[in-house]
Amino acid sequence: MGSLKYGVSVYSYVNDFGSVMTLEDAFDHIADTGATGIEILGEGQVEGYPEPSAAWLDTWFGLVDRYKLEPTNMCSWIDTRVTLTRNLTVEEGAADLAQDLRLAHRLGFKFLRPKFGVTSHELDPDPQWEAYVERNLDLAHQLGVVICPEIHAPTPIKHRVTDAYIAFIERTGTKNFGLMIDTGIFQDRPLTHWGSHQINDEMRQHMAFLNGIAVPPEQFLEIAQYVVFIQAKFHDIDDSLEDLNIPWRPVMSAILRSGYSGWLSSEYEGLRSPWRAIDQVRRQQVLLRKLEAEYEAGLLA
Amino acid sequence: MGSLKYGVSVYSYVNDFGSVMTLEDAFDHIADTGATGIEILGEGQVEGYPEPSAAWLDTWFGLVDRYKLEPTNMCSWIDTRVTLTRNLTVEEGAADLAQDLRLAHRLGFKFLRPKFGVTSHELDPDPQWEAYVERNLDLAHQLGVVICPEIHAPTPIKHRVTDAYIAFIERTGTKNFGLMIDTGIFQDRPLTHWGSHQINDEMRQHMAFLNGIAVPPEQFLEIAQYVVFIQAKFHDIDDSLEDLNIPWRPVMSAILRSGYSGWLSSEYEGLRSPWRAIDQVRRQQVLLRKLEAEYEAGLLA
Amino acid sequence: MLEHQLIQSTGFRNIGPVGARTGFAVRIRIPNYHGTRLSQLDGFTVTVDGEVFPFEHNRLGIRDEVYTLAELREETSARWGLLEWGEILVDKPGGLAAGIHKVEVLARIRYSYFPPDVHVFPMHEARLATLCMA
Amino acid sequence: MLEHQLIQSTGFRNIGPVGARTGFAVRIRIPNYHGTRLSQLDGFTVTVDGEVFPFEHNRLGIRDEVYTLAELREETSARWGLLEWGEILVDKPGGLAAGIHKVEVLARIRYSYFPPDVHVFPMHEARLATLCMA
Ligand SMILES: [Mn+2]
Ligand SMILES: [Mn+2]
Repeated sequence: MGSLKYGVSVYSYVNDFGSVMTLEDAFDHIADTGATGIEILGEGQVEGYPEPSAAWLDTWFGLVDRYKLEPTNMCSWIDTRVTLTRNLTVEEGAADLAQDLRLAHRLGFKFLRPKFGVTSHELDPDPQWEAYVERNLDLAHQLGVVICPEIHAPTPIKHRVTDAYIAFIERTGTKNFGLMIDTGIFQDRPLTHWGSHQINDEMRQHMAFLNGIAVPPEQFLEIAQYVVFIQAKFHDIDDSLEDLNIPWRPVMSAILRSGYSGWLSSEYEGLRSPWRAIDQVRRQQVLLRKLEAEYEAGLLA
Repeated sequence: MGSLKYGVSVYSYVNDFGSVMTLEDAFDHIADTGATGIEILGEGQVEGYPEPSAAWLDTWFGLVDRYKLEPTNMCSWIDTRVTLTRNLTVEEGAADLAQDLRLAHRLGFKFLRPKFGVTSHELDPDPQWEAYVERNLDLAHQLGVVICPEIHAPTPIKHRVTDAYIAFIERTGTKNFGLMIDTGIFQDRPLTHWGSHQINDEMRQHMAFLNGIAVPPEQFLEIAQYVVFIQAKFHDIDDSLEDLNIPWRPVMSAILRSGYSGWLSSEYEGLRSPWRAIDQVRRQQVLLRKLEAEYEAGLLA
Repeated sequence: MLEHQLIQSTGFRNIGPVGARTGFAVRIRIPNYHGTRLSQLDGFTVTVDGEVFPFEHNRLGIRDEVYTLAELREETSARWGLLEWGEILVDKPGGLAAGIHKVEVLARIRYSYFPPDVHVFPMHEARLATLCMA
Repeated sequence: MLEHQLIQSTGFRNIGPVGARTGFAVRIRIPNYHGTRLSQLDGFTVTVDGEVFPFEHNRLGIRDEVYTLAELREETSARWGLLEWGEILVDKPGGLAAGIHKVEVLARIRYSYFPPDVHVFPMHEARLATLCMA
C-alpha cells in the first residue's frame, strides 16, 4: 500500500549518536519503526571519512544486510571558506564533490546532498556551486547518484535560490540533479527549543526563522517535478500524535497529490535530551503513514 | 604517599553501564580518577558469565594492561533459593562459589565477595554459608583469593552476623576469608534518592535503614584486624565536596588509625541519572585522598 | 547500547503475521543491577492503556529462546546478561493499534539475600511508547 | 561512548610532571553535529573559576597530534570524527588544584553555509567538573 517510501535520517539522533547509541543501534532503531531506508551524514556516520577502512565497510554492508535498510541519501558539505584567508577553488570544490559522490555510491546511496557555502544573509549559494555540479554530472550519471541541494528554511520555495537550481536543471537537461525539500519550510508555529536550549526572545529576534517561514504547502505542487528527495523535518510531536510545528495534513496532501513517490526521510530536529529522538521518530513514522492511509481512503482532501 | 590503595567499583556506574558506557569506557573513567584498582560484578561486567569467551578474555586483559588498573574484588551471588520450590544444596552452593573463585582468579582478582541468601529480617545468612566457604578454603588458598562477605547496612558491626564470620576466622585460622566493610554502615544522615527514585515517607517507614544506621566509626578499630577490603559506599557529594550522608572525617580517621592498608573502592549508590556517577566518583576520590593527606599532616585527629 | 530506562522505545511491536497479529512484544533491559539466572525472575505483568496482562500468561524472549513462566521458574542454567535485552511476549489477538500507548511493566525479581517473605521484589516502570506497525 | 554534553567529566586533568605541572587539559566531544575538517575550527576559549584562557593561546589535541591555533587554521586535510574526543590544552604553570571547578568552553566553529560576516559560530557550554590529581 502507498506510493511513498519511508526512511529515517541518522541526523535525527545527533548528540545521542556516539553517546548513547552506536551505528548498529541506529540501524536497529530505524528498522523497528517500519522504515525501509536509512539516510546518513557522510562526515558523521562514516568512520574514517572520507576514506573508511575495509573493516568499517564490512560493518556497513553487514548492517545494511542484517537490518534490511536501503541507503537513501548521504549528506555532505563543501567547505567553501576552507581557511580564514582563502576559499576553495572551483577545482577543489569539484574534487570534494566528486569524492563524496564516489563514497556515497560505494556505500549504496542513490542521493547526495551537498551543502554549499553561502555569500549573503539570504543564503545565496556561492556562485561556484554551478561549476562544482556541472563538472560532476557525468560522474554522477555513471554512478547512478542524484545530487540534490536542500531547500531549507529560511529559504522558501519561491526564491531566486530555488529558481537558479531549476534553471540549471532545465538548461542541462540532467537527471542527476534535483531538489531536496526540507519540510521545515512549512513550519507555521514557533519552535520552543533549539538543540538542547530553550529559545529565548533574543534568539527569536536574531533568528526569526525559528518562528517558522510558513511556506504554503500548495506551493509544493509547483516544483514537485524537480523534487527528488524529501527530508521530513520535524521538532516535536506531542502525546496525542499532534505535530506542534509542521502542518502535516496539508503538507502530506500536497505531496501525495503531486504524485511524488520517492523517500520521506524522518529528520528530527527538536529538543536534544538523551533518547528523546528515538520515540519522536517513531511517532512521526506513525503519523505520516496514518495520513497517507487517510489520503488513500479519500479522507485527506 | 599514603598507605591506602584507591580503586573504583564498576557498580558505581550501574544503569549507565551498557546504556551510556562500555566496559572500556568504565576503565577509562576509573583510570582518569587516579585510582589504580578496578572492582567488578562478576555476573555483570563479565560477558558470557560464568564462562566468558576467549575473545572477551583477550579484551579484559587488554584493558587491564592498557589502563594499568589492578583487578581488586569481584562480587558474586549465591542464589540460595534457586527455584520457588527448592534451595541449593550444600554441594551446589559450594560448587557455585568454587566457580566464582576460579573466574575471579582467572581475571586477576585477589578478593571475591559472595552474597549469601538470608533467612531473616535481620539478614542472618543461610547457615549453609559456613559449609560453602569451608569446602573452598583450600581452593581459595591455592588460587590466592580471599573470600570476603560484606558487612552491609542494615547489619552493623556489633551483630551476631559479624561475630559469626569472625568466629569462623578464629576457628579455622584461615587467611583466605575476611570481612568486607561497606561504608554505608556509617551513614548518619538520610538518603534522598534510591536508584532513580526520590524517597518518600512510605519508603522510609518500610526501609528505616535509608535514614542511616550510623555505626560509630570508632568501632572499625575493634574489627580492623579481620577487614580485608573496604567498599567506600557513598550517595551524594555536593558542589562543595561535602558528603551529605557519610561522615568521612571520622571514618577515614578510624580507618587510617587502624593501620588498614588495603583497598578503598569507591562504590557510588546515589541518584541514577545518566552520567552523574562519573563525576560523583571523581569527587569522592578527591575527598578521600584529601582526608588521607590531612591525616598524614596531623590535621585529622 | 540500551536506553537507560527499563522499557525500551525500540522493540515495542506487534507479533504474528500482518492482518492476523497474535499479540505484542515489549523490549526491556534486565530489571536488575547484575546478570541473573533465569529462575530468579518470576514473570512480568504488562499493562497497556489500563488493560492488564498478568505475569502468569506472559513469556520471556531472550536471545533465541522463549520461556513460559513455568519454564522460567525452573531454568537454573540459562542466564540473562547485563548487556542483553529481553522481550516480554504478550498474547492479544489482533495485536495493538499503531500509535502511542501507556505501557507499564511490573517485573518480579527474586533476591535470595532479601528476607524470604519479601524476596520477590516488584520493580515497576511506566512510560509512553509508540508502536509503529499495526 | 562520549558524554552527551560538550565538556566531558573524564579527561579534565593536569598536564606535565607531578610537582611541576605546566597546565591542564579539558576533554570535549566535537562541538558540531558532523565530523569537521580542522581548519573549520577557530579555537577554544576556556574559563576556569572565572579565569579566562583565550583561544589564541590554547592548543587542540586530537588522536596523537597537537595543533596550535595557527596550525589548526591551516589544517585542511586532517579531520575530527564525530565519535572522537579532543582535548583543549591550556598553559598554566602549576596546573589546577584538585577539586571541583567551574569550567566553561567557548568553541568557535566556522560554517561556510552561514553568511560570511557571522560564519564563526560560538558554541558555549559550562559545567562543574572535578580535577582529580593535583
Ligand atoms: Mn534537512
Ligand atoms: Mn557494597
